Amino acid sequence: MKKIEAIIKPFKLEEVKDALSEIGIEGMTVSEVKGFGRQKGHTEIYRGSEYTVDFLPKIKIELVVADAQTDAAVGAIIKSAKTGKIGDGKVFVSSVEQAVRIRTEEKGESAV
Amino acid sequence: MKKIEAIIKPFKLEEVKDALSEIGIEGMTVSEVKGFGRQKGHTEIYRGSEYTVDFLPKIKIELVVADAQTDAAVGAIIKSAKTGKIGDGKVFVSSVEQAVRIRTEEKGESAV
Amino acid sequence: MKKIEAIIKPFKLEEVKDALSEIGIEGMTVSEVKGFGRQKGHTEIYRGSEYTVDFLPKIKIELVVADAQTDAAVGAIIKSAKTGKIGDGKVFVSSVEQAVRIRTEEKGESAV
Amino acid sequence: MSAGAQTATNSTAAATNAPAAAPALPPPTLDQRVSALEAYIQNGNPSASLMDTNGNQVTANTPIIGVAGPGHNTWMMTSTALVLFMTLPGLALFYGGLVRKKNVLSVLAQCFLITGLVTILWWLCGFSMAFGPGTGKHGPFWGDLGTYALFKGVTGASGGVSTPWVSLDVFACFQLTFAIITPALIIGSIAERMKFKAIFVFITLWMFVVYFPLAHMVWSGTGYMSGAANPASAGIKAIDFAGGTVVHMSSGWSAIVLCLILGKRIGFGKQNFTPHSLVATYIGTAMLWVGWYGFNAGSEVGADAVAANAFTTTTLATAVASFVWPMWEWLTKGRPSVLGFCSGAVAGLVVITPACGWVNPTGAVWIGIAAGTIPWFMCFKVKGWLGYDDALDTFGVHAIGGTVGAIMTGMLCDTAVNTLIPMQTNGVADHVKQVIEQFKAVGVTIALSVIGTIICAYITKALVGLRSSEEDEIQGLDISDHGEEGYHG
Amino acid sequence: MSAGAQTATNSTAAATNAPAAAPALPPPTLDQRVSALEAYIQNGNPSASLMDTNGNQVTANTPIIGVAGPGHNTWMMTSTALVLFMTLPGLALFYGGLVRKKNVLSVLAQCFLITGLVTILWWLCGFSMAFGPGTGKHGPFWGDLGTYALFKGVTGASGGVSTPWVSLDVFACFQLTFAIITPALIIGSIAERMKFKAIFVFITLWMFVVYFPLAHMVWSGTGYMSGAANPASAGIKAIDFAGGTVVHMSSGWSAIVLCLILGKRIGFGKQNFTPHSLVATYIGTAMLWVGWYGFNAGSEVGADAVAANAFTTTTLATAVASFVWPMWEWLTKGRPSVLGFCSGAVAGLVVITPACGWVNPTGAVWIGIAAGTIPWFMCFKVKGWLGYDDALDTFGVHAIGGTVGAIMTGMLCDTAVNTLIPMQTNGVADHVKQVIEQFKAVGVTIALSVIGTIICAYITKALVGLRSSEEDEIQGLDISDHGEEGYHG
Amino acid sequence: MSAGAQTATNSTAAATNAPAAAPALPPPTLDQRVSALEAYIQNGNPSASLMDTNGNQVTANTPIIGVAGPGHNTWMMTSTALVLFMTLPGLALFYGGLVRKKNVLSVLAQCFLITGLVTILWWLCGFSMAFGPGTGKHGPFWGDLGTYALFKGVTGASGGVSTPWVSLDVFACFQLTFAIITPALIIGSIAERMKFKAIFVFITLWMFVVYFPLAHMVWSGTGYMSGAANPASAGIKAIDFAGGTVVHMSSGWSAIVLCLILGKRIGFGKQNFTPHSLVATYIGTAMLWVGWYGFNAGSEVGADAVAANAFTTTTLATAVASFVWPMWEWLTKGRPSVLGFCSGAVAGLVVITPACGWVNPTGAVWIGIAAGTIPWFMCFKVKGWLGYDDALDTFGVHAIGGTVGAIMTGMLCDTAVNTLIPMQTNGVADHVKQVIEQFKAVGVTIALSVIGTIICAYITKALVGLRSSEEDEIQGLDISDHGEEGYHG
Ligand SMILES: Nc1ncnc2c1ncn2[C@@H]1O[C@H](COP(=O)(O)OP(=O)(O)O)[C@@H](O)[C@H]1O
Ligand SMILES: Nc1ncnc2c1ncn2[C@@H]1O[C@H](COP(=O)(O)OP(=O)(O)O)[C@@H](O)[C@H]1O
Ligand SMILES: Nc1ncnc2c1ncn2[C@@H]1O[C@H](COP(=O)(O)OP(=O)(O)O)[C@@H](O)[C@H]1O
Repeated sequence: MKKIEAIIKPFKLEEVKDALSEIGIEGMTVSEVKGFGRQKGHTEIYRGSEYTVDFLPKIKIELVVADAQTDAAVGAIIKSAKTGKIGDGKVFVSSVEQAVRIRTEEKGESAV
Repeated sequence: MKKIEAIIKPFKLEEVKDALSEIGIEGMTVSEVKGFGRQKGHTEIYRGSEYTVDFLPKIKIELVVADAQTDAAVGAIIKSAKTGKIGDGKVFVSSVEQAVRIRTEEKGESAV
Repeated sequence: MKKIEAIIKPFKLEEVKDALSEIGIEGMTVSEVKGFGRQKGHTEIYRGSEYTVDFLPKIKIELVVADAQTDAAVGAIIKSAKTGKIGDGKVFVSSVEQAVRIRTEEKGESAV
Repeated sequence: MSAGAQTATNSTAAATNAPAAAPALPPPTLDQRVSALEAYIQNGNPSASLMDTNGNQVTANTPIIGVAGPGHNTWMMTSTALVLFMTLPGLALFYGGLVRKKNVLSVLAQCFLITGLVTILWWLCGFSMAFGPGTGKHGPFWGDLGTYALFKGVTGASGGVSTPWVSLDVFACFQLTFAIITPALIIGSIAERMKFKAIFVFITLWMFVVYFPLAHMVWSGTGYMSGAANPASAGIKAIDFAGGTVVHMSSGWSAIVLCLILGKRIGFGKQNFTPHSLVATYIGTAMLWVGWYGFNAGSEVGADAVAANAFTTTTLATAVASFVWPMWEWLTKGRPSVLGFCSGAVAGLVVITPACGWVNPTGAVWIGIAAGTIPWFMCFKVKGWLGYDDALDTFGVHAIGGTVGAIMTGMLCDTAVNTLIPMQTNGVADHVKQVIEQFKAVGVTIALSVIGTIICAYITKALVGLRSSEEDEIQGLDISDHGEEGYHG
Repeated sequence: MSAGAQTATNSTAAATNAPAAAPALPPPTLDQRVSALEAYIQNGNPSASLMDTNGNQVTANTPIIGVAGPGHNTWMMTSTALVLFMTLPGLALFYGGLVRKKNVLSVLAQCFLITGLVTILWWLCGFSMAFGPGTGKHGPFWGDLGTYALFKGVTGASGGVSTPWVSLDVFACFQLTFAIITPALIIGSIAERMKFKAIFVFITLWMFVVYFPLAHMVWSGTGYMSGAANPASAGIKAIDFAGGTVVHMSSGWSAIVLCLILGKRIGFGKQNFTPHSLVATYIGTAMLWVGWYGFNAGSEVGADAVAANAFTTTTLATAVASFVWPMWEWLTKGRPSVLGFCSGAVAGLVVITPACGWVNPTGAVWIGIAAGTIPWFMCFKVKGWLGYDDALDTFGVHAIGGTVGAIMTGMLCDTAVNTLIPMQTNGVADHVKQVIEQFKAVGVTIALSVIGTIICAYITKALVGLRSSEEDEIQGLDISDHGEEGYHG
Repeated sequence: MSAGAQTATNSTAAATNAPAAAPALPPPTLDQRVSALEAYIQNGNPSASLMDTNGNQVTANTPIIGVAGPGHNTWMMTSTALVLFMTLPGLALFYGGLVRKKNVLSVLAQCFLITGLVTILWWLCGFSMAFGPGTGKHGPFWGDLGTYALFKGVTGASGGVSTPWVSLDVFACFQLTFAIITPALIIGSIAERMKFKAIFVFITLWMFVVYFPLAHMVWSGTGYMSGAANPASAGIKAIDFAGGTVVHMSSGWSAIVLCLILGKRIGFGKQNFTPHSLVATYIGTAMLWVGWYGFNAGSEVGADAVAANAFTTTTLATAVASFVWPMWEWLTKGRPSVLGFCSGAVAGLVVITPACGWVNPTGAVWIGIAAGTIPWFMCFKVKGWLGYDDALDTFGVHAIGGTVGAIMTGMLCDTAVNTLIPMQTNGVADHVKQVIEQFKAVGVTIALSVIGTIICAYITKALVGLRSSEEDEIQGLDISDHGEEGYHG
């Protein structure tokens, strides 16, 4: 199994979710994160104190998929999350050794 | 060392923490996430606009443990997090190459 | 490529970010987490009900780097995040198989 | 005069009879007209100088009789707005901040539901039941349906002899805001687990079984416990300026009973039930305090020296209690908490409520000290020993606070402040007599609240059930009862 | 008297002429002095008893003529503060809670901008344009620049014959708060996408093109649609107690037009536009309700029986509507929502606004039922069918609610409540006549608002553009327009 | 009259002597009784017509002498509630929103502590020290302990000749709310780093060393700088309508001194100190504005034409300043910010405070422009140059704003608005004289505040220390000082 982590722009979440659903992925976990990268931030001024905000809001999607689904999933994410502008984010893939569904204690690919 | 990531129902956190403490695990990191899966969400209506909320609140627990502790930890999580109802969540195990305790710069299993 | 995950004290974020920038790391993803460990928490009392809060606020930094940069990055983090007091946190390193930049679909080390 | 003295029982009679009789009477003299104007300044009876020694009117009304006076009417409109402000958003925020995030909207919805529901009942028949004259045997306990049902005769004209300078409709609205906040206080005990439908049914029943009769007994001119407004024939000559019994004891004692019938929240004692926003609770507390000036000083139904006294004692008792409660925390737990400041202030407001127009500033300081101490002890110690789950401490603060206030009113009342004290307390013996009356009123109020709540709760249970399902309770009532979340993004 | 009756058109004249004429006149008698004091209680004209049957003053002024009376002045200062409270923070929170987190500050900034901007315009010439006498052909439609520009002659002295007991400067501030909230209401429709600079320009133009003329037409003593204040020569003898046409219809109909010109928000119908804080919306709603007492009962410009009636009908209609709206939700969607309670209350407040000083309590209950039903139907059904993006439902609630209110005022007005009803409605035929006048006023108001808004919107577009860039809209207006975020950490 | 004129120094004397003397005197005539009633409308002295030309009373009191008048009393109760609302929750939210999340409760707790603590001091002896007559050499600087200690003689009866229509206890509560907000303002400078215990000790000392004497000097009938209330013998004939010196300068100058003694927050200039909730700050600002009507217009102690003027100038100056400040931001930084709107409004309120009952509307507009400019310049430019860490800008806004206001009051005061101006400013020369008096008062106020604060701060440091430990400061004061968190879940 593989774990796919995608950092995307927040307003793209719905589209990515739909794209993944379409290729039969029915589970994922999402969290709000802040991203630092090439995309430049903005300046905020509070009564004369200027702060540069260079951690920008991003969404992280994590999903564990069967090896065979990995490429399709990565492809779906890239396609649906892309705007072509700086800051679109990244997809990382790594290996997962075991997965268990808590409810049933099923293990392995049938758990995801 | 292994990294265990568990996605659980929020109100189970205390129980899982206690179960892990009991088997001698003394460190973990927790975050609030939203999960999408088989557990069905609910509908919210705001002045006639209906939204289906299918990202449900979950808690993600991350802990890095020595190889030998992995099975015990996974077992403890499963046991304490289970309600038997859909949406109980998952446990994923992957491999970690290195761990460092920042304070002491200890490395490896003694760092976790 | 390696994925570095660092759990640090929240007020150290700026320093760690600067330290990483200095050695040429230009991307990272940050999230707010709660940590449980040796650092002892505090007690909160609300109208006679006492709660022990032992999940303390921490910041998790995730960054994927080329293999060659790993040691430098870990070193920079440790150096900048250290206060020497309990609760300074951990750094974990694991292996990443693939990385894609969504915007350009670049793959591998050039994507990070 | 106390809140009781304002009952407008013979107001419409006064307003309609006088003009009918007028043609036969000579016009008022200039002296009488000036006396009526002076009565406006004094919040007195403008008709007094028109009467002979037998109380028969000997000249026609002056032009301002039956007319609400601008200063007093302004105070009562302002006070009414302030008391509404106590519930919406004051109490809603105070309570809403104390629950967990997943239940914040449920508390808000419950407060708003009660506002609408009670207004409709009040208009339909509630005002008439509480403040209608009530004749015959049931007169001391219950008004009548005919006098003011559907706000018949409730107009902008002055409310009559006992509230000569305030529009009757404004008085009806003022009292409505009391009828709203009282059941809303109950919510504190049963928060986070009672289903919305059950609250709807329970509160509807409870208004008829507990509130309307109690308001009549304590504040109506024919009431059984109305020592100030019905001095001649009240069975119990107790005094309650702004609602220690009617509002706080009734809600508080009902709340604990309902809370016990309902049972504890899932996870009580095990999970973390930390308030989700003490900032909201703080805002709510401050709004309660500010609004309570309308509640207490408004209960004089006029902007006179007694209202001024009520305003002052409210300020002193609340400030002192808000200081004392966190000092106890500091002493016993090492830290004064924001929730302690807020709880102390609310406790101070509760305990001074029955007393505010009867005690002097020094009395108010004593009341503040008691209010910062006794309810604190209930919440920090007794609650733990007994183990009930009074979610937001309606019992510890309102039931106990209201009871303490009712009794201390008898101990500390001062005829220099207000001449209407039934026992004309000029020495210890008189005070003892007054305290005995207060104890009687406390007993009746507790009995009515406890029994009434048991009846209403079991009827509700039979009709629609009381508790949310376990699943709903865990998910949070916001989503399950209202299909919404409090905060997003 | 209605808000209309308070126009202070001849106030300075009255205040300055009388003393000039005084030397020649004999001093007032004691009887006249007492009559003037009685007029204070009654909110009547203190000079009445100084006049002969031809209306010529025959004795000198009593010492209190031209002096504001403390009770009435207090009510108007309180009311003014309450109406300001409606905008800041009431409406700002109500609207701010309904937008997404990334736009909350933009709504707050827009409300504050309007407060400052409109105050400056009002001081410069707005008050004079709206409430200056206005002579000649344009008199019914427009005041004048000379009378009160730069608040010339706007002092603490009483505002004249029609508002004898209130300081003219307080009256000017009271009316200012209406001029502030009206454009602020428009923001609801165009939230989350119109750029700050464009709002600045648009509102400035709109005040001159729509608001100042409309306020003059409806409330001035020479106004074209001012049935109560200008009974003799108004072209349309409509009544509008507190601003159904001037405030709610004008803002609501302008809002929908601007919203259509502007287009939908990016992602409308696809993305989740859930309100970011219903808690904020709830607080805002409660503040609107409390503040609205100043708006409605304050529109009597005095604390008399009509003010008391307005206070009472406002309470009843709002509470009923806040109850009815969520009941419809419960029936059709299975759950009553907090947003439903809030929306119902605001709808009730809107619909009772034109009616509050003309209808009796029973009329208010009917209005509450209508207010909880018709705007609900607009928001839940019609909006979906038509598909426009009225972000926060200014159209459904204010335009439709204001229109319903204007017409129901004609249907339900009651001469026992207020004697100034032009058609002296004593039967169905009179009511039909009054309703026809109301329909005419509705027509004029819609026409002026729609055409005025089209003109102002296209001028603004030509000058600075209307919409934020796509990038700014996605990032959120807080950062792009104001360089700040609402919440941090 | 200014706030000063209301000092109730001989009130109890007046209230008790008259009845004693009464038996010997003939009853008042009808004319005198009518005159007393007319005095009520005019907020004048009702005893005036009872006196012969030597000021000896020749007839007995009319029934309303010594009785508070309903309209004025209502305004003062309303105003008192409004000023309390400024602190709780207004200022608490305004400041609380500006700090980091981890310190929000500490600010809230500090405001509540001060409310309770100052109330107790005020009741004990503070009111007597500030408003007791004060005889002998120290009379101009300090009242006395005997007159009103423990609120002796502070009842609902009218406060005496200079405040004839307001209950003395209401006046005492009104002034109490000023005594509360003043030290609470100081918190802004030292937020996020001063320990709770130290604030407790410091504020207690500071009230005695700075506040009570200053209030006496400026507002008492025997005060050294009380140009309006003590026109005959004041050493400095300055005017300060509602507290430019007593409230804003004293708190602001004390704040900067304490801030310098305390040192900067850890991480100042390096870490991000972004306000954690501008929404809270916005709500707080709006509440401050609304409550400030009680502060400014209430300082007339009556609802007369001067109160109306104060109400109007407060509206204009605040609105203008709220507009001007963000325009400077727009010009220099490219974007107008919500914090800019809020800061401008507060600055406007501060600068108009001493002036509101002395200047006309045009003067208010000038003051608004100055208020939106000078404090803006302090916060955006000067603060950066000097590098002090005035966390929430108490110095820039209150110290500088109060000073600007004190001086502009002398420049712009208008005898048509208020006849009590010491220099009867009818031309440039008179204004120069008045400005000189104002400068003297500014000097005395700064000297007292600076020296007093240094003394109090070092005593506090010696007793309990001033700063939180480094660890506590990093963790946040909410947990370390109060054992709570502001938000949860
Ligand atoms: N090396 C990295 N490790 C982890 N996350 C990264 C890394 N580089 C970028 N990110 C994440 O991806 C986001 C987008 O990256 P950025 O460089 O701004 O734009 P782009 O992906 O278009 O090159 C960042 O905000 C950050 O969250
Ligand atoms: N493939 C997956 N990858 C990552 N997280 C998943 C995956 N599938 C499910 N999850 C997480 O587990 C949670 C529970 O899954 P769900 O399918 O609802 O129930 P169950 O675990 O009982 O089958 C989801 O809400 C989501 O957070
Ligand atoms: N085994 C672990 N797996 C994951 N996170 C851990 C683990 N142990 C500690 N942590 C994280 O590191 C933080 C610091 O650990 P702690 O034991 O308190 O101090 P120290 O790192 O100084 O020994 C914890 O709060 C937790 O977030």
